[in-house]
Amino acid sequence: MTNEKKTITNRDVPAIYPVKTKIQVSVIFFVVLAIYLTSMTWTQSQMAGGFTGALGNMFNVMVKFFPPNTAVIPAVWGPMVETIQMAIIATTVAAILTVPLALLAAENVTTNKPLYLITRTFLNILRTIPDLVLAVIFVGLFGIGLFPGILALIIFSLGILAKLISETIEAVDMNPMEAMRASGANVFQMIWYALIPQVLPQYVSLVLYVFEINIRASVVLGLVGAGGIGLILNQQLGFYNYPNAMMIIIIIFIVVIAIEYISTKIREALI
Amino acid sequence: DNSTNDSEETENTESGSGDSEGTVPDTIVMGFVPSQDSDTIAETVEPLAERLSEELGVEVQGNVMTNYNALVEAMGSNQVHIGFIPAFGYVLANEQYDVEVILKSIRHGSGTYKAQYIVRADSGIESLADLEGKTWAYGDQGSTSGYLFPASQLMEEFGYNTAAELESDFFGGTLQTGGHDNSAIAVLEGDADVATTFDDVRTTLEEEYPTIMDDLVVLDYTDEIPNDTISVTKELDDELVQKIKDAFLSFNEDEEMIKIMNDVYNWDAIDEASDEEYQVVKDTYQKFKDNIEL
Amino acid sequence: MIQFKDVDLVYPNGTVGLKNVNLTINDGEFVVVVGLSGAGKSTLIRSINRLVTPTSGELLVDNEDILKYRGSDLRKLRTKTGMIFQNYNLVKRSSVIKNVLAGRLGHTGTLRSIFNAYKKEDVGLAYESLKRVNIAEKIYNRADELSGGQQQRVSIARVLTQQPKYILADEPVASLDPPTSHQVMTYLRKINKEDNLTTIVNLHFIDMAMEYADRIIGMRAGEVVFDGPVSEVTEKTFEEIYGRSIREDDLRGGADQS
Amino acid sequence: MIQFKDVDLVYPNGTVGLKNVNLTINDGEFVVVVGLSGAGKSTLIRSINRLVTPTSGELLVDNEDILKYRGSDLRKLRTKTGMIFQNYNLVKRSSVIKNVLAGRLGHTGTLRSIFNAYKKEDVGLAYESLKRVNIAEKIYNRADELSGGQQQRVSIARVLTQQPKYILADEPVASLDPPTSHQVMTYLRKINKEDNLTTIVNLHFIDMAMEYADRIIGMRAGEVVFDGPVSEVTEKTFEEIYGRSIREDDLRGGADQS
Amino acid sequence: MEKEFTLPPKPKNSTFKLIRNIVITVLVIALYVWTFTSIDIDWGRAIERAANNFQRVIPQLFSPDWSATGKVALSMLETVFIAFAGSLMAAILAVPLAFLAARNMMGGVIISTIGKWILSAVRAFPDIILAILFVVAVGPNAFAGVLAIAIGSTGMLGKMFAEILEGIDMNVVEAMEASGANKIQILFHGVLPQITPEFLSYAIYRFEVDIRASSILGIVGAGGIGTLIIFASNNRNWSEMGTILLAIILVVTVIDFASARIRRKIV
Ligand SMILES: Nc1ncnc2c1ncn2[C@@H]1O[C@H](COP(=O)(O)OP(=O)(O)OP(=O)(O)O)[C@@H](O)[C@H]1O
Ligand SMILES: Nc1ncnc2c1ncn2[C@@H]1O[C@H](COP(=O)(O)OP(=O)(O)OP(=O)(O)O)[C@@H](O)[C@H]1O
Ligand SMILES: [Mg+2]
Ligand SMILES: [Mg+2]
Repeated sequence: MTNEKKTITNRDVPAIYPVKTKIQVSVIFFVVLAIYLTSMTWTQSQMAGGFTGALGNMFNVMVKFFPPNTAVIPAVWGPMVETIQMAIIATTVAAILTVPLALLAAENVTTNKPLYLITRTFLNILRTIPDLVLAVIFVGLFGIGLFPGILALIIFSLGILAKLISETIEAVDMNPMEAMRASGANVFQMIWYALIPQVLPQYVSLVLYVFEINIRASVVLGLVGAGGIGLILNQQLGFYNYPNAMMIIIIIFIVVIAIEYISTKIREALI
Repeated sequence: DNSTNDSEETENTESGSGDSEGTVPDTIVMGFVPSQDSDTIAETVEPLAERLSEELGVEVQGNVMTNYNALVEAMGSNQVHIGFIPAFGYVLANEQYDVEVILKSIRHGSGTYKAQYIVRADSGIESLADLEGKTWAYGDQGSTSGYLFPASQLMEEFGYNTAAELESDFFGGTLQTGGHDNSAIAVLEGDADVATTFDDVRTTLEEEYPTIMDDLVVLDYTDEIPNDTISVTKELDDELVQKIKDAFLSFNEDEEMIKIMNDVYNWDAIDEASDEEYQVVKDTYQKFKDNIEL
Repeated sequence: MIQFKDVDLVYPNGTVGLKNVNLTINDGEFVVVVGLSGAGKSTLIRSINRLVTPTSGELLVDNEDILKYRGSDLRKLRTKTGMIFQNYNLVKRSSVIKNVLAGRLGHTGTLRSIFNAYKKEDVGLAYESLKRVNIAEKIYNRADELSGGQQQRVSIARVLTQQPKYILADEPVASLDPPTSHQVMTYLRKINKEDNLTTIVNLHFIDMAMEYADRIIGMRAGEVVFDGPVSEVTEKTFEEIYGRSIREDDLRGGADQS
Repeated sequence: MIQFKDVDLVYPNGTVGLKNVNLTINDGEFVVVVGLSGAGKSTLIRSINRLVTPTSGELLVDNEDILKYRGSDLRKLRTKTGMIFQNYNLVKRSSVIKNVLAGRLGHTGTLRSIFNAYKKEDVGLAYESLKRVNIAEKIYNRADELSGGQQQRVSIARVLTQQPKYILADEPVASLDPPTSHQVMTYLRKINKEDNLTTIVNLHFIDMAMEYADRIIGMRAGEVVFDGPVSEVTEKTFEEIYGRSIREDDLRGGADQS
Repeated sequence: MEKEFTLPPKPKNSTFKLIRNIVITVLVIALYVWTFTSIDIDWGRAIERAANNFQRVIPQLFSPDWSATGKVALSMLETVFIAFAGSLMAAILAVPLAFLAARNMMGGVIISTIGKWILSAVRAFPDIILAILFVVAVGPNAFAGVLAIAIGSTGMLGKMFAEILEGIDMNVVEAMEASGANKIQILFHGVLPQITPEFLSYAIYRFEVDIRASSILGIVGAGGIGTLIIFASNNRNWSEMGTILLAIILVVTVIDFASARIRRKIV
């Protein structure tokens, strides 16, 4: 062995990557870099000022938000509760509607190709619509109030949930399903006995994740009259009551953290 | 408490040079926040920026923004030098960062506009006094014509000290709708009895609700509200400010420019303006500033 | 009785799974199928309950050609053939009893099963089956709390609960250590004898096949290359099944280059 | 030379992994450790490269007590002991050559390795190692494109590239079928002989242990219950190691209740 | 099999668990009762309104205003550029944060908890404030939009990256440790190859999301599609909204399709 090692010639030493991979990777890298540079120059071309003083300026604005005004807490409570309720209803409805959609959009459950493709496409289109647009359209349709906000959240979360859950379904261990098929079970029984137990923890944690997204999305909904905490946040900013706005942000933060904590606990209890 | 910080604040901001004459930026940035209190809203300031650039011989760049907090702060940090701001936004910018108004827009031949109270034609409401116990729809509390002016007028007329009292004691209920159009629709649909909006919101809705002009009637108008301003930051060189002013005023003689301004921003003309004209908005703002209900 | 008549199976991608297989398996037999990885053992076994479908030939189960079965016929066929898998294929997050009861799904209406409203007899049967494989005390444990051998016993109980006529076991002990493997094989053998269930088992292990089988079927590249009682198996038979060439070739190549 | 002197290992949760182990393994030996699941085989092997740390006693590798090693000492120790795992532990998405080169990380500077700038000799060595286990043609394949046996050969190549003095193999063939297992064991044995590498292998399989080992160590419940050359192993030894009670009890219990 | 049988009694859950489960159930039920009884929605009216407004809104929405196509296309392009630069920046920023927040990387539950908190804090920051801050920093332009999107996405990406990290095969890490590699080498050769495809795939996914993160761009005057949405909404210009919607659906679908292919290649 030792003798051989000394006689290794260049011919014996292969490259770590084959040439093809090297070329591919370089091409991809440079394409991404090129787009990035284009984007950066393009976006920065409008920039008149440059970066001097950027951080200082930000700091000057930031300090205006402090100290947060704790006196507004009682007044924030109402809209926050409203926001949470909106999110609860929207998440619940979306969570229910997701089940059939996600099953139809999972390649390993829906063996009927056209049906699968149609559901997939439908969900993809659903997902592309920005929450703001949804809110505007629903306010147009249903008038102002919580209802259009809730609807916007439902559609918005349905798009995300159904996609993520159908992916979870596609990743489950298909063996138990095969075992049930081998013992003569029909499709519903297979789903109920082999699929649901496997997907449940993921499902719950995704639903809670979407719940959290919905809480934050309601800040946007407030902009267009769809109710919730966003309305008063914008109003306080509008009146230049930055310390009040900061308090509202902190409360949103606390609620989000609380939900995250609870969802971690629930997930732990489930798995 | 904000006003006490003002002087420090403005000194801290990076102004490029300590020259007391003010600065002349390489590129003048215009920020434009369209007022919700108008029936069409501009999406671009491109033509205006180009013309101004020709007149001034400096590069001018224009950006439309959708939130006037952002514009106020940008002017505070000298990232934006010329702001097209609604009256209320100007008052904030002036209070926070000593932004100065130089010009105002003239619409329908006037430098001011009014807010209107609209009710359903068949509601039987005939005077402002009849509004007691009714439901009031407004866009949001930061809107000059939608909220501040009418609320102030009603508070004076019926002797309430705070807006909160007005909302809870005078009115039977209030509805925050997010926009003037939504307020009018709320009245039309019967969700509210009166809406306060700019004059005249109904025209924007005519296409969707062809009978709206008859279904909704104007109950009353508020005091005059100053139109949108053209304001500049304090740091800008005085000479340059004068040049900007002249350039804008010269547009009044330019058919083509007036047409652009009218098409895009509904402006008939541009006129000189001074801070005093906005005193009425300042007073109104002061009235609400500290006791605005959350 | 299971009869393969000139059965061929070509997978959609062109791989030949079975080639001209002719076999008759009589009721009550304990047959072990041996062969290299990829020899077609799984394909053979899975043809019997139509988890895969042969592309030509006839496959008779109780004198009916099952290759034409669809829908409810197919489910009926599967109800009468129980299957045991290498990786147990239990629903890991469900309890043992729920897993065992799943064996009765084929005999239970959809609605009933969705509400877990199994018949009393079925639950009793499931419990009996757990007792038979000596794991009744784990009835409420989650499947993933059990060791491999215990899980495989649960999966045997599941099959017993199904009350099939045939048991198909696809490498039931490949994931288990030798003592546990013997234990599982012993249970299979015991059930075969007690209930007279026809049992077909795939195995990798030569010694184990010899120890438990009545009859051995050797496969190679989709073909049956040996079929006979254990007594007829010689050292040479195994070499034929496992293909002498593979092992030696591979090794010689390795030794050459070092 | 590896010496265990009164080594005990108690896991933080109180489980006893090793109990009073005394062993001397001489250079160039091929030792197979056998025992039931949970007997402490992995614990024994992993103590040697300090993936686990015994709680008392002395463990000498080349006459230095490694139990006090930390930081760079530890890395040096690990550089000279190569390890092979049951599940290969390859980076599935990396190419074979990258996986094999990972064996040289301990000999390569951090910066060099970040930029994949391995020394020419190292790459050559990796390639040689792949050739030795006869899998050089798969050099650019992704690890997850290989079969189990091929992956294990790659992991042997990785260890060879490391040029260790000791090879520790923790059930290297448990996931493989018998012919492939033999092939892998043969490679291990070959390397042991050719490079005079001390090799310690954990195995489940009795027959395989007998076929390849110079010396067999039997473990049970953390203790060494047998230690001697293959020739001394009797049927009884194995029963002792595997615990007669377990197999028979379990079965008798099962039979009673049915 | 006909004989009598008795199932053994179900094992009692520990009292703690029992109480916990009861408490959780009661709480959840109470939560729903409270939500549905106290929320202020007049369902009947909403439906009635929808029936009335359907004719007003929907047909216009589905007869897009083609004259706006040029304007919308330009804004869309602008948005794509901004989203690309922003999400790429976010993807890079999120990596160190994710390592901080992943439980199996830095050791120590404390560090990972701190990391998770940082990520939560970033996510709780409303877009509007981010937008204001960046306008102040660099002026009202597309670059402010890039920064706002970058920070806005960092929180979510960091969280997802951390979850991926927590799911990697630690056996590989152990194998490298056993061969004497140091931490940094393990990171580059054992961890990164395992996570790169998922990281990339989430980053691409986030790019799609960012194309929709339009409101923020309106605020900063970046001129992206968000400005158009807000103006179309203020002007109640439903047919222009239809055009915008169509543009977004088209662009996102194309990117979705492309990214699916890229993802399939890299995973
Ligand atoms: N679904 C499939 N599609 C295509 N080819 C398949 C499929 N399933 C199996 N094969 C191929 O058919 C041949 C026989 O496979 P089979 O699984 O029956 O072998 P086996 O003897 O069970 O092997 P093992 O011991 O690995 O389980 C193999 O070459 C295999 O690659
Ligand atoms: N990290 C750990 N923490 C606590 N207990 C452990 C840990 N690792 C192993 N054990 C326990 O130590 C004992 C010995 O385990 P070890 O893994 O050494 O057994 P083994 O002989 O390798 O078994 P197998 O054949 O299953 O690999 C077992 O009881 C095991 O449960
Ligand atoms: Mg098989
Ligand atoms: Mg072990």
